[in-house]
Amino acid sequence: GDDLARYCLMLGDDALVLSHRLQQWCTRAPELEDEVAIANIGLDLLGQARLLLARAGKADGTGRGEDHYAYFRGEHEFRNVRLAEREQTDFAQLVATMLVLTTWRLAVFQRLRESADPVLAAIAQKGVHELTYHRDYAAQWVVRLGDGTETSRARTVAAFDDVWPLVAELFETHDVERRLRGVAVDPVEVRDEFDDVLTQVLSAATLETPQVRAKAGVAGGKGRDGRHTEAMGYLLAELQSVARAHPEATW
Amino acid sequence: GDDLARYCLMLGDDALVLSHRLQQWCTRAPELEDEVAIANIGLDLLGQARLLLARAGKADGTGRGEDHYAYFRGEHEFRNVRLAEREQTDFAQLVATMLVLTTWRLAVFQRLRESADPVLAAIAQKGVHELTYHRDYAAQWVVRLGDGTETSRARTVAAFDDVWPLVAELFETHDVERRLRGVAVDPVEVRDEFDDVLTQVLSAATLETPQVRAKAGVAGGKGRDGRHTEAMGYLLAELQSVARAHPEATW
Amino acid sequence: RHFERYFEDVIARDQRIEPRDWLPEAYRKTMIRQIAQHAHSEIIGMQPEGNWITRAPSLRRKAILLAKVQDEAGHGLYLYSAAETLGGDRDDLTEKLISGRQKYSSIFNYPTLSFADVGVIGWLVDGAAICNQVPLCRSSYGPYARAMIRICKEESFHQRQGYELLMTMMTGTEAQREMVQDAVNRYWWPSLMMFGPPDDDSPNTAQSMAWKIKRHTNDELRQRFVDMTVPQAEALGVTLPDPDLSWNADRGHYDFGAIDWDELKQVISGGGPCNTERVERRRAAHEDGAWVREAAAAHARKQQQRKEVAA
Amino acid sequence: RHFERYFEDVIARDQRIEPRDWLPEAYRKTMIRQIAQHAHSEIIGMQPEGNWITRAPSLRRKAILLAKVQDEAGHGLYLYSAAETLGGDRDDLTEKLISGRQKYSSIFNYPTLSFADVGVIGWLVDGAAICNQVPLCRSSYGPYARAMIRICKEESFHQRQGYELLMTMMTGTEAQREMVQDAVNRYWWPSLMMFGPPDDDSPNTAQSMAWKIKRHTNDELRQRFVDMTVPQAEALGVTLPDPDLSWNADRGHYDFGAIDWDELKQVISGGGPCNTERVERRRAAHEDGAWVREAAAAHARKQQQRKEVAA
Repeated sequence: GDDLARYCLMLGDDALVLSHRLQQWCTRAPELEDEVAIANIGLDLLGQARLLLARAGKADGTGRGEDHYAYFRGEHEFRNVRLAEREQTDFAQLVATMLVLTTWRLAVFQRLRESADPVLAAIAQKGVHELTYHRDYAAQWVVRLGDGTETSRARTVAAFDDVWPLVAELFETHDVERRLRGVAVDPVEVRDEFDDVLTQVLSAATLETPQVRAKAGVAGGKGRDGRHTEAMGYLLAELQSVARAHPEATW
Repeated sequence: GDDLARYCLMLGDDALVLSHRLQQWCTRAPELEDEVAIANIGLDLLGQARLLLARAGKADGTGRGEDHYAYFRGEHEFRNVRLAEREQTDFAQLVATMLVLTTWRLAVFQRLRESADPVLAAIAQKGVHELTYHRDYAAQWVVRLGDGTETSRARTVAAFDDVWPLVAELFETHDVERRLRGVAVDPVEVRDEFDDVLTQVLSAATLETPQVRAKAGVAGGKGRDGRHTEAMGYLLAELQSVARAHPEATW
Repeated sequence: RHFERYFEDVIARDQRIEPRDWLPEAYRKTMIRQIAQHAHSEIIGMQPEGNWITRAPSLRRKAILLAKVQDEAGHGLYLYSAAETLGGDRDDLTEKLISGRQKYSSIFNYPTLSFADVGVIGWLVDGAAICNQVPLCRSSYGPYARAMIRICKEESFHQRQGYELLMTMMTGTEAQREMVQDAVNRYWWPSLMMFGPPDDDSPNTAQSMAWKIKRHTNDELRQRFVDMTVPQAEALGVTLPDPDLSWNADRGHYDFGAIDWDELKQVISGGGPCNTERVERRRAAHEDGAWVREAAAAHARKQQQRKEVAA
Repeated sequence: RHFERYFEDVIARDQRIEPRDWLPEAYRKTMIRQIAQHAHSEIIGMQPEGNWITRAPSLRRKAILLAKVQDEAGHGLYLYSAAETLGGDRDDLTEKLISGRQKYSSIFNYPTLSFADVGVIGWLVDGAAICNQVPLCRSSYGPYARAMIRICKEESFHQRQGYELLMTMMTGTEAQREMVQDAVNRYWWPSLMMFGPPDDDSPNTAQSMAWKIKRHTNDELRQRFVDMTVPQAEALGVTLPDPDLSWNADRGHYDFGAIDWDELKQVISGGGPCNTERVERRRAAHEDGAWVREAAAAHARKQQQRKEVAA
């Protein structure tokens, strides 16, 4: 049904858009090992996105392929949370964003393995292994940076202050999730687990949980409703530029 | 004819693309007065581009409007010199690029007032006044920055070193210019004038003419042949994103 | 005493206070703050629209938009100059903006999410601004009043351009019409909030009206805006997102639904969708430009010294 | 003497020198430089292709490209490790790269101007690299030879993927076919230059062949590449931009036109279209990452101290 398709787009767009941000780090990482790791994580997320977007095309009955959703939707049709689309201006922001998003996504996927939709359950099953690695990679860096030098600590504190206003959005139950009981995971349920992991990692990093207010949505909507930040339009302009310039082409 | 159209695209694309780079400075200038000045110069150049692209659509017999050329050409069809498309990473690079390009363009436009093509002559007539102001604005800043603080001097030296490898390209006569004798201006003719102005400004700025080698083209082609730098694709992705997403729309 | 009587007299006779005139300290402070916040709003207001300059989908619209944003920078300049006539210092005021000690219009803390927003900002946001500002052309402080006359003239022009863009888009593709409707949905309520809190929750209104800095209450101006805008929306073919909106023949005005003042408070106090980004951009431009301003000052000093040596 | 004889013996019998073995200083230096330049080429080579990851026009192609660029980072890592077995230091080698004291393959100083370049780099550039590298799998230095075996295997895979992309594009739209032809026009001659200067102008070849670091001359490898590639171009339906290209039945090889060695010299000596940008990007990544590497080192020290205190 349409709700299932919409739910697949939510989870798929999160992965597609975060993967895009990781792709932008290519040839810019602090060490070659991180070059490899970031590309690897970007690739895993891209793989998750492809499966989920393809599933959306089945679920909504149109049979449209993954590329339709990635390249020919407008900004307001993308359903990712706003945190996924943020530009990461330094490595601390990158790992802070990754820690938050992968911890959240891992907790959701763990539950999603029990989804009544067998395709979603299988995607989640595969994703859990990947996300465990992603989360650990991010967590290790957060600890190193937080408990590293004065500079790295200051940057990491700033990064979490910057990321935090978009955290509340991750745990707001969307109507689609409410209606898909048994198929979708209600993100409210994973908040405690998320808080536990974050507290543990931040404490190992000798950091505190940021005390900053949540960022409001627009006209009652946030990322899940297609209401994004101003960064999103530029991201899509880049992502879609070649595909849109050659709408008749096959690749 | 096609040569005239091509020539209009050369001059038009230079203006369109440099204007885009100036537009990207909007809300980022060091002072409000510069905010106004940079927008003003961007607007003048945009105006020149519009006239020239419209003229191209008449000259090639297709009757296509300015927007066709701006929004629906591929990168290899743009004819601007590569210097116009460079990203300006600081204010010193901005004013160095502007000084070089506007000094060159002003010298070309002064001669173009005598063009056998009355439309080009009229565009040049109007443009000369604008470009005189643009050049003076850039020159004043180059002098202030070169003869300012140690930091500003170092940045200005670096900026000219960065810009200079793309200067030789400005004075290479293109086949189209060769064939359009009496209509087009052969840029070789303005090299001395350019050198005089630059020497004068750089000397007032207590700077030397950079000694760096010219940047090669690709497979014998440069900007005028549609062979650009890697920055160009991103610039066009942004410039064309909305128009390409709505090819049927009118604005 | 004499000066004070003169000041009160000028105010009473609806004439203008000029920079050379004596004025009460409280008036001066209020006036500087009001003008500065207005200037800040022009400068911050460049960002949401400036966001679309490089992507404007026709060269004509690009030129219109770039010119408009340039005008806003110009308005900021006049207004900072007006504040300077009262002893305000531009650097100090900029510092207050980027440290969050002075505000700007909250409307600019909303993002622009499609090119239709450019039109809607012209139509609704500039429209509301004009309602607020026309009375300021009769402000008791001369330089401010004169700046406002020029600004209002330019803003009317911008408003017509915005409306014209929307008209064009509404006769375009289905996707374009949806973009316009979506932009209206997002900007309608924030536009109504531009008139400030309701009169019964607006503590400064009385003093401002006494000094003739302000001439109408927030609710009066808001009503005027609604009455003006509803027919324009009908002509455009868009639906204003308020089911309670309806003509009230008794009052001779449109009734409209309850405004979510909590949202306004959240946005004003920093939790809006773009507050951080707006101030951050302005701070970055200011800080990234520091070496340029220092270079200009250093060069001016050198020139001065050379002149003195030569003399 | 004894060690030297052993070394010469190993070389003569086509066996492999291992890190524990004695080796002449000149061999060590040559080998470190060769391996490092190869590593640098892998790392710099990420840039032209990496340029299209975010814009790849299908998700499948995006995944293939991202995986390929990741493989190149991996190749860089193995190769720097191989250099380390000879006493090379990664930081020192990176420093030599970004200061311009060590080179990388000149082919990466050309820009990628359309998505077809991704395919053409796979087909021609990886193809030429494989011709150069297959013999290196029998290099006399063990760790390098083993790294090359793995790298060649992956590069063959990349080459096939590149060719497959071009095949798909050639059966697509007219614009796609033009993109492919244009990319071939730009990359054909630089690919031929990848084999280095002609044999009569290649001073190091003799020593490298004696040490079995190198097994074929530049011109031999170049000819092999041309012979292999011409039929592939025909199958693809593209024209190689060389009017002199033709089958020579006497030689049993394709003849081809004169290479513009001046262009190669210009590019090698820094005047190529992207030399500055490539090194600058690598430098920026290295310098921007300094605080991160320092943080990791500081954290490791703290952990070590904590362990010692606990012990």
